[in-house]
Amino acid sequence: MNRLYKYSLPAAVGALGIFTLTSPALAQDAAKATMTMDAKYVFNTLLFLIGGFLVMWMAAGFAMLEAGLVRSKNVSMQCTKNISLFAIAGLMFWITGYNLMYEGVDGGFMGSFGPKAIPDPAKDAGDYSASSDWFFQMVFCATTASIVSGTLAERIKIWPFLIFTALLTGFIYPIQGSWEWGTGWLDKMGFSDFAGSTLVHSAGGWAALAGALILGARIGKYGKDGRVHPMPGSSMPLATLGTFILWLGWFGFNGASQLAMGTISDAASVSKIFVNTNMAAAAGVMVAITLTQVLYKKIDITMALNGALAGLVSITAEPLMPSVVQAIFIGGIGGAIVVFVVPLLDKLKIDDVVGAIPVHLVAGIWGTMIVPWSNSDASFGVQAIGVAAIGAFVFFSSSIIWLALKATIGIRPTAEEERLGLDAVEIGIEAYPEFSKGGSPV
Amino acid sequence: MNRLYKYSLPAAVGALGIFTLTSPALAQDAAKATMTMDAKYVFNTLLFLIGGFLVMWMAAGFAMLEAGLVRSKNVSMQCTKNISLFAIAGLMFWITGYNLMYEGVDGGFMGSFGPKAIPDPAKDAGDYSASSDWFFQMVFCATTASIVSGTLAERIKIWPFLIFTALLTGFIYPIQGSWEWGTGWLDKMGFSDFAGSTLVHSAGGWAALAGALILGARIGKYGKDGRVHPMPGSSMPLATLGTFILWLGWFGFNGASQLAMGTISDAASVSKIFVNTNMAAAAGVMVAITLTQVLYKKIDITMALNGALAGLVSITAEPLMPSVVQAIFIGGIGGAIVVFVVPLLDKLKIDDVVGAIPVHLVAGIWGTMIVPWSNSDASFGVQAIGVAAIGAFVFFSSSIIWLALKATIGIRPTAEEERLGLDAVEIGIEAYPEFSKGGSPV
Amino acid sequence: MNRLYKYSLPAAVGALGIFTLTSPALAQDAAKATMTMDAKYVFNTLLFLIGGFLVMWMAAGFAMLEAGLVRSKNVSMQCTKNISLFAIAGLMFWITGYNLMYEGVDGGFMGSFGPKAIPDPAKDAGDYSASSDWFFQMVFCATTASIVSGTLAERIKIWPFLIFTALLTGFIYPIQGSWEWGTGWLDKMGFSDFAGSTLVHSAGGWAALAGALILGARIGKYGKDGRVHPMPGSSMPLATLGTFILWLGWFGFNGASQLAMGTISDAASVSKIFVNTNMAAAAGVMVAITLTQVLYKKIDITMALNGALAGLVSITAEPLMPSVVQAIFIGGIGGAIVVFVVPLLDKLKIDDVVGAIPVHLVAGIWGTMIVPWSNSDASFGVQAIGVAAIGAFVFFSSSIIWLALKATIGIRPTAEEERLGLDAVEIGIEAYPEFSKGGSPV
Amino acid sequence: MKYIIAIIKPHRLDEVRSALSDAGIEGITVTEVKGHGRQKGHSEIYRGAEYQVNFLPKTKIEVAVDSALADKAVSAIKEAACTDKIGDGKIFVLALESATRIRTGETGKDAV
Amino acid sequence: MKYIIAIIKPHRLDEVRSALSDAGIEGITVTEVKGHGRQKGHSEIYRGAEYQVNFLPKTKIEVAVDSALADKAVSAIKEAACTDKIGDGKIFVLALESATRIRTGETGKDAV
Amino acid sequence: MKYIIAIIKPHRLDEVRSALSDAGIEGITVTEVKGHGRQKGHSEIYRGAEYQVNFLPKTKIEVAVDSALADKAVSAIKEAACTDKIGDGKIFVLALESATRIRTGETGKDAV
Ligand SMILES: Nc1ncnc2c1ncn2[C@@H]1O[C@H](COP(=O)(O)OP(=O)(O)O)[C@@H](O)[C@H]1O
Ligand SMILES: Nc1ncnc2c1ncn2[C@@H]1O[C@H](COP(=O)(O)OP(=O)(O)O)[C@@H](O)[C@H]1O
Ligand SMILES: Nc1ncnc2c1ncn2[C@@H]1O[C@H](COP(=O)(O)OP(=O)(O)O)[C@@H](O)[C@H]1O
Repeated sequence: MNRLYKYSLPAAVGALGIFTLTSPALAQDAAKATMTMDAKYVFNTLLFLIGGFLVMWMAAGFAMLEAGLVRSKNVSMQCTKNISLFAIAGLMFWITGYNLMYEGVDGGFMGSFGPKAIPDPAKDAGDYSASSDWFFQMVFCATTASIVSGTLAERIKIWPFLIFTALLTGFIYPIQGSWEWGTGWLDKMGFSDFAGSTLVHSAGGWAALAGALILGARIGKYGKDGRVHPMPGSSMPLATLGTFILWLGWFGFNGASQLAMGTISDAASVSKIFVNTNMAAAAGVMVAITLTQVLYKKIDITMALNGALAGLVSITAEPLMPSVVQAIFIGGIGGAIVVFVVPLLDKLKIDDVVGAIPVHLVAGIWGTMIVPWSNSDASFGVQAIGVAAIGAFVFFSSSIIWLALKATIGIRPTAEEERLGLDAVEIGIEAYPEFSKGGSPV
Repeated sequence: MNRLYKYSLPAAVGALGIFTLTSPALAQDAAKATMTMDAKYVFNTLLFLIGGFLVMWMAAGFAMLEAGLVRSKNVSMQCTKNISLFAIAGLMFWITGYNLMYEGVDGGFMGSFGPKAIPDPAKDAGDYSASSDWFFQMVFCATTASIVSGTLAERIKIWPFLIFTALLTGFIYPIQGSWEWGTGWLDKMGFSDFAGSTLVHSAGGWAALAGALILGARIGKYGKDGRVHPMPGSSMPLATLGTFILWLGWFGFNGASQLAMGTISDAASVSKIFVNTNMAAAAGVMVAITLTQVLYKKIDITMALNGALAGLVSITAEPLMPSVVQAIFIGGIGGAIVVFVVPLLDKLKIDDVVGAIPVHLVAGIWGTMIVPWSNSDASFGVQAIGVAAIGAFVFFSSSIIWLALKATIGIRPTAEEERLGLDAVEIGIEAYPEFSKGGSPV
Repeated sequence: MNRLYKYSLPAAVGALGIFTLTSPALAQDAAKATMTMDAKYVFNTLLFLIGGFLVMWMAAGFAMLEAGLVRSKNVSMQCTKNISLFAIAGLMFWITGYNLMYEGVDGGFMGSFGPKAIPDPAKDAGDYSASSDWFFQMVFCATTASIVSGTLAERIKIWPFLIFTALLTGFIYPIQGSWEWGTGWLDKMGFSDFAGSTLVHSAGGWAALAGALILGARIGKYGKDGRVHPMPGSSMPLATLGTFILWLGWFGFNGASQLAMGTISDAASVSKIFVNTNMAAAAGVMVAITLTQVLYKKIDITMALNGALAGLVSITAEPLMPSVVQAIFIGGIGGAIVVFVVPLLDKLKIDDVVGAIPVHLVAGIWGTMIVPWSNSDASFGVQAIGVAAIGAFVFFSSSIIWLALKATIGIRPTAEEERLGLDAVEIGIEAYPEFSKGGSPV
Repeated sequence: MKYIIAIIKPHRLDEVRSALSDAGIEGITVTEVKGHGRQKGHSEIYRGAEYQVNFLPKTKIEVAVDSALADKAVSAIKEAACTDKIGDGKIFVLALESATRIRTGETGKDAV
Repeated sequence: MKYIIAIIKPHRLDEVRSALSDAGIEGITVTEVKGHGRQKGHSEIYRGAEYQVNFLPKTKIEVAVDSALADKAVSAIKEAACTDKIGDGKIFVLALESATRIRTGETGKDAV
Repeated sequence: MKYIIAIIKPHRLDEVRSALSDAGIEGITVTEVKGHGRQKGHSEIYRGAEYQVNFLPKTKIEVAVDSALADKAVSAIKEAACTDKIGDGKIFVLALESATRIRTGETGKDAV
């Protein structure tokens, strides 16, 4: 489904009818005109704005989740990265992103260059406000960047990370996004990704994976004997808060991806999406806590949190069509993915600090591939092509950028700096500076 | 007031009129048709969705409030319980809850069994989306479960707690809820509980009280000499954050309980509810800080936070009819309840870790009983019957479940485990694991 | 622009037309009638409610930001101040504030005395619900009070602070607010402050500055040798969370200050405001991190957070008219202001704990003065008059209150108490009490 | 004079403090520590990987006393800290050469 | 050699460190501790129940010095830490048998 | 008996604990401390003002051992803690007069 919403003609004609009723026959037509165009415009715009601020809030969710899952000595860094990347995404998605993604793609591989024109409100006509649409699409772009930040935590220098973010949000994300939501070649082919399991979550996951491979694991994470040395995060309540924020924001993420709310069926669709989104998350939690209880005799709270998110990512490719039972199943598998992929990555010595790869990349693929189960317009073959094409493009282009950064300004602090913690090295202040400060004059 | 909103007939007829205006006479009728049915549908649905996500967010509020008010060694546990209970509530309220509460109650004592049908959006007609209604009602159910979690903190094993949660959200809550909001016998009798002082808050409080009595106090809370040993919580800023989240969510809780927003008077009602809700919370804070200053020569921040919540619970039974002065009075008494009932429970050796019993149970009763002051349709007698009936049912059924759990799988960890903290015993990781971890390889 | 929204006459006439279409000529008129009055009413009211709860949420943002930027020993105090001031603002803005600000100002210097009448919903007619308007205006008033709290942290006694808050929210804020938004003399003169760079942010900043000067710096902040002794805050993640909350809330702050959403152009305006608001914040972050990197060779996270807020304050005076490039520039200068004014204040030995003076006062002035750049209705001269008049009034009246409080009940704890921390002295419990508690029986 | 260092279980601190107080000893300094001994910690799971929590939370108390009071102090601590379970801790006694009260400059016996 | 342990008020740490530095002593180890002495804590209220905060935050410093420097170190600490108010703390001196610098293996005087 | 106090870099704790364990020493108490020595901290920027972080995070370990084991313990710690970089820390040995196991009341050699 592309993401440039167009009203269907009949509705528009009907709506028009309301102002021209001159004969009984036309009056019949008018009966279809169940809402004025203005009201529709406002409802659609409002959906973008509400959805937009909910997804914007997810930036805070990622910040808290990551702050909770890194060690104290890197928490200020993680917070700085998260607020900066949201700023960069906003700027870059305006400078090049939006138009690359949505302007004149027309079955092709990218749109046009140049900043998005934000219209004068007096001329911002159509079915919704173009500004509201920009805002809504922008926060999706920012989400992609947030995903990368968590995987690479605790061992990447800030400026190379921010440069990567600028390229990801200004170019990589919008180009692959144009293929589907910009009505590019994948959309023409029939690929289906309702709210971005692949376009947002897997894309972010691929960029993160490329970075993790090139950057390497944190010092000491994998012992010479092959043993994994867990490095527990600093604060489980912050990680929990972050997860709840993300869960909340996801109602905007999936719900507002309906892109319209000005008809009964659109409003009902948004509502059904809320239900399915919640069910998938709930199932993700339940599977994760049950599996960790069975496997490890204890519930792993970080898996429960990741389970919720994986459930959410899984349902994102198609939150509208599944029945509740399907949504529960789709989300539940997401929870299982987390429980099995997290240790698998450790076996492969891929160090993913917050579990973004299982949650966003793997569950994103799962969610995309299962779309045909509930949506008969989608086919497994085309879904696989989309997953592969976007995966290859994002992984490849990200790798080039990471390698270029590594070869030039360098992406990794020295071992001594990493041991000391990035807060002390690159950020003016540690996250909880009181103990280490020592020489307090008072 | 029951909670199955029905549009009044005249409005519907009027609305219909708009499309059939063929004579001046009918045109006059049409003047009443101030909004199209579609717009009304969308507005009502939107109210459920916005209210729903705000109340969903309250789950995070409870999580943070409780994380802040338990000791560090039980914080991961408390976070795990809160995210799991929200997941369980979502599943159970779909499997049995909704239909038990709303399907075919008809003056009786419960509805029907079986999962709630989530309609195809194309057929989700009526005055609002059935899916949005389910979502909105579900988050209320989850709130009830959240209340229990805080009281029993620091000394209950997780799985019995989660099993209780499943039974509470799948059966106990919906059955008593059906009596009033499902148009059951209490509704027929004239009981009035606008947004759930009794149905949600007291119900949760009764379930918590039953648990607290059966579970017993935390080790060391009450000395042999009868002295109370306070066990200060781990983080006042998290508790404050939780309270602000709940305050915010309450605008959805009370405001969207108007159940409609598609007319001037409904929108104005929602607005008045916002005002009264805020006023009651504000008064709760002011009374709590003033009283603790006078009684103890210091402001007790935990009482200030509880005071806000007690103010909110108090106004929940009737947030629409009171004048501002009445709302301030109702909320202010809520604040006073907290200040006096918290130490009273300690005298009775009932160990309520976060103050859920004064806030939700006692202030919930107060709020329900004061409804007739501002709402002349309500009578003290009927209110008392409702409070007593629901109290008896929830307390009794909860007690049976707690006793059954105690007799079978056991509900309490060993004294040694309780001393060590539940995070170490049942959850993979402590909340702030860095200090205790020790053997960090880096 | 005044803040008592009135529909323009033509639209109203047109809207009326829809129900009286009897001739083709009238039908033409009716074509203008693009939305029913009821729908407009609901949309406008909804904008106030959504904007209102988002701005309410900013109270939590200030609480977390300040909790993160004060030292542990004053965190409970800061939380208590923030929840109490929000309660007081709600009460005072009803008792005297609203009417002083909006009732019968008519070109003058203040409105009338007496509590705001909250109408019966059945009579709450007009273009929006009066209750929703009160709620929306109230949360702005509370924001002003929040600003003061941060600057004076760690060295002010709680009750004098709360008394000041009551006078600020009940009198000072509404009186100066009436000059512009209540259609007072400044509005007549052509002063322009869309969402309150001056009326809310600078006003709060002036009150804070007066307090900071009269209260003096924290003990030990400025050494005898003129050296500045930084006192790092307790928790960077909480400060980050607070900033994200504020950023989110600002969409309500600026967006809903459009005051209407019931037409295409209003909805489009709200959308454009979202875009500009986000751009200004993003630019504030980028400038702050770049400048601190260049100046200090490290990114100062607290400057990044303050930079976001300064960007937001800067765009608040005129978030609608600027182009995106202008918004970026306006916000970016805000970020620069923070980086330069924070150390400047230290040179002047003005101790502003959280940076509220640079963020709210200085960036507020900047934002107000730059309005004419994008809004040709505004003139630099009149903007300067507004800034000066409000500055003088708020600074002067605040100073008198602070001095009176100092002379009577005293505003500052003893040096010994300040060293021990205000949590131990005035609040029942420290923020993180576990370590200091010591004699835990368990 | 003697410098007594005792490692105890955190939840016995209150009892130990009162026992010392009953024995006429008011001065005491307390530190949160981690200990490893016969009681060896436990294994935890974090994100699918097991790891050893080698150290358990303990409380260290330090008391400087006049030699005459040392035995009394040791037995007071011993009795108050004992729960008869593994991990109860240990008491170490070192010789203390001199003690000074900062406020008054008093030294020796008067200072402890 | 001597092993000096001092309990001081937290806000005097900076002064004590400079005073030691002026006395030629750079090596110092600092711990956050809680203390109970003549200054006895205060009572707090939590949710309507009063309780005793028996311990106040103090800072412990440890300095190993050559015996020749011990007196100088003690008086440097005493002067820098003194505020003439109750709770100023104490300085304890123990005999130190041996010291080793881990990096170089140096021992004795050279190691402290 | 000896009372060994060592200040080490935090990330060497695990190695030191195993080395001691290999040397037959199980009892050990660990504290998070801050240290200042030749390695002097660094300057930080907070809100435009520079300040000195005078202290670096270190870990203090305390081990009471029978005199016969003291040298072995010291060299085990030395080897395991050494990274050859500044700030590696020091090992101090004090005489221990007596030791008591709280649980059993055992004293002396048996108690350490
Ligand atoms: N030799 C020692 N040196 C220093 N601390 C010790 C020593 N032995 C034990 N401890 C401390 O005492 C605590 C309790 O010791 P443990 O051997 O577990 O119990 P128990 O004494 O009951 O057998 C340990 O956790 C450690 O902190
Ligand atoms: N005998 C002691 N043994 C260990 N620590 C002590 C002893 N006496 C005092 N202290 C420590 O010194 C601190 C200050 O002692 P206190 O008696 O309050 O003050 P002052 O020495 O000024 O009378 C105490 O809080 C405690 O930490
Ligand atoms: N004389 C001393 N007394 C107490 N602690 C010391 C002493 N000298 C060093 N330390 C501790 O050892 C740590 C490392 O010492 P430092 O001089 O920085 O390294 P190195 O021994 O490698 O030269 C210090 O941070 C401090 O905690």
